[in-house]
Amino acid sequence: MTRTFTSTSLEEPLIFERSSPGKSAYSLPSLDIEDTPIEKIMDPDKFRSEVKDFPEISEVELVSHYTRMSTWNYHVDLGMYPLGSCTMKYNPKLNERVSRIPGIAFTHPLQDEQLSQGNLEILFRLQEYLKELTGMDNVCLQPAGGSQGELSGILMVRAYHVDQKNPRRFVLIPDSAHGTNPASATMSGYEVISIPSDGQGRIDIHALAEKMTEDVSCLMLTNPNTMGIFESDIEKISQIVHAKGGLIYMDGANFNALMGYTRPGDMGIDVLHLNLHKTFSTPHGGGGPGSGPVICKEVLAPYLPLPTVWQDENTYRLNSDCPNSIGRLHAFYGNFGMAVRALCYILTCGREGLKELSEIAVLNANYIRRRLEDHYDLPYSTPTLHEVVFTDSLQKPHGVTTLDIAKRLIDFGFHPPTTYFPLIVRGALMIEPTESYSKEELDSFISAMIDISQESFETPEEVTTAPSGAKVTRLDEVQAIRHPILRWSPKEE
Amino acid sequence: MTRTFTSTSLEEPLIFERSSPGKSAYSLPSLDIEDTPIEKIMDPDKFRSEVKDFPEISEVELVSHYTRMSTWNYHVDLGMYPLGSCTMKYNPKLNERVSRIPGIAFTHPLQDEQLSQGNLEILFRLQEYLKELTGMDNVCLQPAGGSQGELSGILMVRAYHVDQKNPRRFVLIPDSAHGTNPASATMSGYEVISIPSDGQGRIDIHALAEKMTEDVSCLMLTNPNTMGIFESDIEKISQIVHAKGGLIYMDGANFNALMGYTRPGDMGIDVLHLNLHKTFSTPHGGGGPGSGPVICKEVLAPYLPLPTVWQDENTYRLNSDCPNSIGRLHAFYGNFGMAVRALCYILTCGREGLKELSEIAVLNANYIRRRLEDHYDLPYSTPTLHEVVFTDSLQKPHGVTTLDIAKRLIDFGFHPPTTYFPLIVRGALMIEPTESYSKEELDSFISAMIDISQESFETPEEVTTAPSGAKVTRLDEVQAIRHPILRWSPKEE
Amino acid sequence: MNILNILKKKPRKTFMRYTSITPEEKKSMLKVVGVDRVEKLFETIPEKVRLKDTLDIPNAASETEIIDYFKTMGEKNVSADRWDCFLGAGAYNHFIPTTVDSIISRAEFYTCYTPYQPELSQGTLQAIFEFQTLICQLTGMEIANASLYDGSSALAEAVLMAQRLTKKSKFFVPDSLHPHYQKVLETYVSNLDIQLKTLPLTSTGMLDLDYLQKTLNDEYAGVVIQSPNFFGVIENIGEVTQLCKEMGAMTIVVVTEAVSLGLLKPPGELGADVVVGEGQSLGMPLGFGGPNLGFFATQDQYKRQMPGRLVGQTVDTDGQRGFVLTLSTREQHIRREKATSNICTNQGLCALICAIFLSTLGKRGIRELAEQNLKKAFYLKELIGDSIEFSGDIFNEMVVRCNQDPIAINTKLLDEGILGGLPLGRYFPDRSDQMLVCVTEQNHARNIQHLATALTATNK
Amino acid sequence: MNILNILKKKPRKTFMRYTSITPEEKKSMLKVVGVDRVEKLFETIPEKVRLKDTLDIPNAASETEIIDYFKTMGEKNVSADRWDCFLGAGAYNHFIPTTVDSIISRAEFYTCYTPYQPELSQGTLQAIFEFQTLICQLTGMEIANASLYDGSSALAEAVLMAQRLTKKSKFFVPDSLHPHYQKVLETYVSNLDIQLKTLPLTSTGMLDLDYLQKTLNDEYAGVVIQSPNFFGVIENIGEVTQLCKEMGAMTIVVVTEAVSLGLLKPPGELGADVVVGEGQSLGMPLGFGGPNLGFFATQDQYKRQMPGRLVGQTVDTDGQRGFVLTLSTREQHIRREKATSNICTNQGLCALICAIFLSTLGKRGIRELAEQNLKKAFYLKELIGDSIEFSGDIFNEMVVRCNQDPIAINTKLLDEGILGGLPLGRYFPDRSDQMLVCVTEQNHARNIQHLATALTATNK
Ligand SMILES: Cc1ncc(COP(=O)(O)O)c(C=O)c1O
Ligand SMILES: Cc1ncc(COP(=O)(O)O)c(C=O)c1O
Repeated sequence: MTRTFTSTSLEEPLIFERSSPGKSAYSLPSLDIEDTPIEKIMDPDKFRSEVKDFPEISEVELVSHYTRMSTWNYHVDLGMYPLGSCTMKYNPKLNERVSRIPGIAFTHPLQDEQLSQGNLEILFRLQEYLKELTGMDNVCLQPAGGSQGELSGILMVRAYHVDQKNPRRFVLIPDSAHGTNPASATMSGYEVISIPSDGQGRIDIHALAEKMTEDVSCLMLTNPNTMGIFESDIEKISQIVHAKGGLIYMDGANFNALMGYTRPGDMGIDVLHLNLHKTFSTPHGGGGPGSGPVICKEVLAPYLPLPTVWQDENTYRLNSDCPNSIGRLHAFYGNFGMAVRALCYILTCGREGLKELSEIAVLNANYIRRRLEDHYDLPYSTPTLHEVVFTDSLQKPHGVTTLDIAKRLIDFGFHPPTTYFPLIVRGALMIEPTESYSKEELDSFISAMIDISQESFETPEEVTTAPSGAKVTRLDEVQAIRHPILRWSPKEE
Repeated sequence: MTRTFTSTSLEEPLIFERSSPGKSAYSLPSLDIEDTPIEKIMDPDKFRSEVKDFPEISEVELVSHYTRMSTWNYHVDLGMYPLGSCTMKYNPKLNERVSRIPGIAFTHPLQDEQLSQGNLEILFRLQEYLKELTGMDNVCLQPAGGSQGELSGILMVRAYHVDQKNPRRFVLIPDSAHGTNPASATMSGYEVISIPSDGQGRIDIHALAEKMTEDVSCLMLTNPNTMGIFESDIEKISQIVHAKGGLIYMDGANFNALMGYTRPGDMGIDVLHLNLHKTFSTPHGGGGPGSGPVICKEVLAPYLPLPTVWQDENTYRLNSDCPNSIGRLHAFYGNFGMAVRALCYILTCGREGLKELSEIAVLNANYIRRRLEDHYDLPYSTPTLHEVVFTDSLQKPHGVTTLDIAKRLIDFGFHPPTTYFPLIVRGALMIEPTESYSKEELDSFISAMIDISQESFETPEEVTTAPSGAKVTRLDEVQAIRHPILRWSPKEE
Repeated sequence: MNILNILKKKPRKTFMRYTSITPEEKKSMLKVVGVDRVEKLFETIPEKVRLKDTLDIPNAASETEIIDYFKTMGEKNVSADRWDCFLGAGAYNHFIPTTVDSIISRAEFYTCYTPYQPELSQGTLQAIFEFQTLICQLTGMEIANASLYDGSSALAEAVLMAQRLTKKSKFFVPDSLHPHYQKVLETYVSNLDIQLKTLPLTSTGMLDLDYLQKTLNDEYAGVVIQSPNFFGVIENIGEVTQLCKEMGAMTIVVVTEAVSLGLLKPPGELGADVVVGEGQSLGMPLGFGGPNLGFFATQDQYKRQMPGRLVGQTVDTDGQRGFVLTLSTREQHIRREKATSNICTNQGLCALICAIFLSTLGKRGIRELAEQNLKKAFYLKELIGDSIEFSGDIFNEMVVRCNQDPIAINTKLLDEGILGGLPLGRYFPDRSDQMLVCVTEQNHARNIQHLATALTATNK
Repeated sequence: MNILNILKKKPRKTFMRYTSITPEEKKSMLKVVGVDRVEKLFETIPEKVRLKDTLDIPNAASETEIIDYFKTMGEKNVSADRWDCFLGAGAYNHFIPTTVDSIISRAEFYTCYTPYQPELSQGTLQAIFEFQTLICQLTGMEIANASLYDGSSALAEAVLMAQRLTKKSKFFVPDSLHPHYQKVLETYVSNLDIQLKTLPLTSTGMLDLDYLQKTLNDEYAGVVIQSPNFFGVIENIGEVTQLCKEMGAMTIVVVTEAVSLGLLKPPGELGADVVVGEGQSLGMPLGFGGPNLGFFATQDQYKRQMPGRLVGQTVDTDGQRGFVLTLSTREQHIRREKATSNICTNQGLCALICAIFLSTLGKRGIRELAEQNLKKAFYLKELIGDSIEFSGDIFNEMVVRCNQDPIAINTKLLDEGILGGLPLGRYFPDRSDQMLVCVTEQNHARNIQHLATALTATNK
């Protein structure tokens, strides 16, 4: 059986283009008090006449509008989604179910602690498990995404150095790091020094030693790094950084490679963030919400953002009295709903399960690596864990680039891998299969990749003109930038 | 904007073909008692060794299996589904939500009446509203589908005649009736006499008068009939039938045409069924569950199936003490969940809303009729209500049949209308738009139909080879019958 | 919410939410049609039968009001999500994996029609084909249909089929058949040439094989047998089919607790000709008894006499596998008064639920589930000891003789969070001291203990 | 359920449910890879840092146990589905149409990634493009981004943008800003060259325009103003933007209660340069404060300095309309340390929720919703009379002076099914006799009356 077939799908205009005056999809509770005209309540000058151009459609149209649009998306329930660095694993239905339990979903963030003991227990329990999983001492679940976790962590590092009387000036970041790392460092008031990678795809330890001065606040390390390579010099790295009074921040986005095998706390990491929306299966939602808990050693605990949850005999409390804290990062407790899902996932998998997930994720990635390494250029021969980065250098002489390969995969029924990241690998094709999918699915992906490589040599235009099987062909990104249209506007009459 | 585009979809094997030993998707509660080996409980000879060939797959695969398969279906949320006689209207999300309220969904049918007052109130209230909507005196919600409603009704008619000392022998059924009508009559022990339709698509009143004897138990009338035509001689019909001591059963499948405009009870009907899964928006579920309440005049009330719900001061009770009842038709109370949805729909729409729904449904059908009557043969010029039947007689000389037209609509992104029904119209194309969809959607359907008619004259092979835009091309139904494969079997090794 | 709130509401002029035509569009469409008011379109309805009054139905209620109303109704019920439920008797409180509701909530599955247009219904068709296969595997039969309304009408249809096939009219129906099934069967056959004869049971709770052996003769079209029967007792299906074969009668096995098939020898293996039953146990909530799922499985040779829809495999014009509704010349829409049954709409979505449930559990899960039921029921049986009414083997239900009024026991249990079993006096006046109790994997050990204590307590 | 039950459970050998590789397949894959045990693949982790112990995490729990556990947790909370909630202060209990959850439960929307590959993400992209437009329409601004984490970080990002644009560093921040927003803003700017100056309020509850006029000078990059402000009072945005324009400062308007925009003049029309805020009111459940939705709208001229993702319209190679993430050179994945913000993952699904919510309500619904809030709040205000702290106009929140301890009042109300307002002593010691109360369309008239009585009661 081939994996794909072509079929008819439905177009759908913008909601504004569907709108006609007089339609409506809403039903509000009826007003159960006497109806005072609003002009009697307030100076009508404060009111707008209407929300101009707001849509007017029926519920039927609303539902078909979004239903049709939904069919234009590829998604995790459809099949393998091997976006490297994104850990596109299965998002359990059970997570979704428990997060919608009314007693959890309809709680107000400012209701008294005593009235929120269930929620606080959920947060507390998740804090405990994340500490255990990472081997760290303390945690705050507030950061609403990975990058906010990074910001929190670096602000904590800075606060620590300030208490040591010198905030220091620089943050060291390997050139393979994710863009959020340098951006977060800047937002924390630091300047970034980039550290090159060595010939094995790891951080260049000599360069590190050289750049690591007493004016360096910390090293931001991704481990395993964005090539999927474990920084095996970690002990040495730790020594170098700590010797100069610096700290190590770990970007834990790739934690799916490590569960049950090693813990940041055991390898000299001082602070890290995890992405609950990667390792802990909370859904990506088409771009969020995520959750990026910041987790630290005792030495940084006083600086954690507030509030965190602690247990006082049989009562859970919000800790907001912590004078050295870097403060708040979110109006309330971050993306609480994601914490519920992550806890559900941890309880579902259990200690053995979590370890097994990492094992299968790493096995799958290595299987793909082995099966594809005769067909695609592998820039580093270093062993890798949960993901593998190839390049387009074998196909490029035939005019086929990473972008083309990615787009061609669409026609084979797969979501493309991450492309052109990490930046240090030219034409990177970054594949992260995760633990979720079957061997049939992996094999089918592998054979698609091999077919595309063949096509690149034999009929390259099939690849360079792809995709043909999606809602749109390749989009003109240059025009989007040159003549930005960032919203719908009514046609001028 | 064109309505459709083609894109890549995913294939999916049978669940058995995905299975590999060792995978699993389940998680059962842990046994909280001491674990006795089953052999100690019972003679192992009573046990099977396993359920041979049962699937073994992971939850991830399970979800992607069904998700992929789901994308091969056309459905109401996607767009217009003009299947005549099926009333494919929008199925409100609110219905689904309330039907899943745990206090309603997890109730046991045999728990004491006193412990089921909420459910009984729901049933009672629905009974009352259906009586009011139809102008009848009594109702039983038990029949689990339209055809079971028919069976109940005819059994009641028979019981009535038995009490008049003669069950009589025949049931009169117009030749345009749905197949369930004669089948239900047979199952009630009657012989069927078919009554022809007249030149206007209505029941031939002379033929009726002729066949209506004292050996005829009842007439089964569909009103509006399956051509969408109201039987405007209804008073005369009623007179003819009743004059001979016969009764009139009305097939209420087309009730969506009538709400707020007329009531069976006011036109001489003695008993009818409604399809909650048509007029009252409960979802069709790919073939059920439906619900076919049977509703009658006082004279037939003693014969209603049991139980029904009645109110005794402030308590709702199940009525099961009714010696003349035809008995039970369902192990419990029929498809209760559908009753919940139907009540929700009635409360949501309210009296004005229900009438408006019928109005728009009739308007839409007439609009389509007018716009298409220059392009397709209209077998009867009689005014129609909620649906319209065309034929392929204009296209047939070019080798294009109703089947071809239906299949070609698929490529235009529409579900086909009902075809070859009613049987009395050669090559019938039966279109029922319902009230749900927008004018744009109707216009788009109309223009697709016109295009297809054009194609039939100009490039008929485009039509006769359709569809090309579905999961499969035309299927070999003859082979399916000649060599029936009704289940998967493991390949012989 | 007081329903009066709904009634009191001011009427809403138009109801746009579920329709999509604006007043302007309505006007332009009426113009195309050639009338000036929509009422004109209804003029084929004779004036005399036209409705003059407005309907006595409440005005439209808002979404919030409706949700509140149904929540209030839910609170007026006792339900198995808050009480530990020991009621069985044809409706069972089993665990439902989250996958089930998540998948059937896809509009692709729940809003579509019967798959009459196979090209646009391959999802439904393949799912039903899988369902048919799963039912065959579970029952040990060769073929199964796409569903019937429920277990009771499935039984009635089986009897009708046996009559058609054997051209005989007498059937044995055991006293241990679910009393509601008995009633439904009576309704279905009431005007047809079919006679039902009762078949007594013995003190084991099993049907009286001696009696059957003595009375069964070649005038009988078939013997109905429920296993586990209404009293929870597992019947000796093999012996019955043996006797039937000798007399040319068909054996119709009824299963109301389909989970038992995960563990017990399948009726097909024991020689059954037809296996019908209720699939509610396999993924459907109790739902106050519906919607649930009638299944119907039989031997391949009877396929052209089967009631209900059948999905079959075929190929398309490219030779690709696909699925269609097939053998429809049995059905009402083709055969009309000569059809094998009048059924049209069946329980399609419930068949899908069942398929998802069984695929989620899989080979190991269905076994583990069945074993848990057996073990927990055995646990209760051991606690109850002498007061078990029947000596036969049981699966997850049993009849208990009580020293106190079963209804009073239930009232007391209710306060302890327990929904007790079924007092049998309702159906069998001579068993008014007895209760039919069901134990599933959902019941907690502590509540089983509680129940045992309550059931065995003596009058104070 | 006692969590100990989870801990006690026997370990499960393999965890197949969320993985799909059988033991056999695992073996064959290891063979392909060239190792004999999966542990070998982890050998790049130095022995010394490898974990020796098993994790102190419970064993796998079953689905039932997990559902029971979370239900129990839910029961340990007070929640707005069972108590009538008068808490606002940045999180509002509004009606959520059923359409919302039904649509976002489609895996097509909730399981996909950020739409980096536009060809396979047109559904998400078009939805966000619509969201951006809806936010522009609601705020009266020219452009809006694809979302930020929440209202508070959106404010912080707005301040950072104003600093970049004006190259100035002082900001006025009013005392009537939500105190948590104030704190978040402080965190974000703490190590940057930005100074926050407080702006007092008057007895109307509005910011002191005289003070602003007197002190605002051309060293200021901007003025932050929340309307309705933390105390519920509607600010005079027009006057502030006027003053700012004169001094070359940017006006940043914060909206925590987005429903107010359905009725009040949009900040864009009143001259705001940036409008940021919290969209939780528009379709998200209270959710204990998250996930919610930061929105960010500004003028077209600032688009290259905006933080966060932007969806733009373009064409494909066939000239067909399509949508892409655009102007990404502002963003971290391209610009790294020079990016306009570090944000990557945002609140995509919440933006979708908001778009569905606003499209469901539409032009008339958003108006009706806002009016209901105003009317019901006014109803309470009238009942309370003199004890209203501020004289300024309010939308749906107000500060009430109580004769009794607000905390004690809340305790009493709780027993009557009412979740009272926010005692202000928590944030403002000098307002410990005051409560911030919010009234929405969800509060029942009778409970509003109850509340009014409780709030105005004198010490017994
Ligand atoms: C390695 C790495 N670090 C950090 C991030 C940022 O995480 P988030 O998108 O949650 O802000 C990502 C995710 O894109 C990542 O892959
Ligand atoms: C006119 C008519 N009568 C009866 C029926 C039978 O209803 P059901 O499918 O619910 O048995 C139908 C539906 O198919 C119908 O269209």
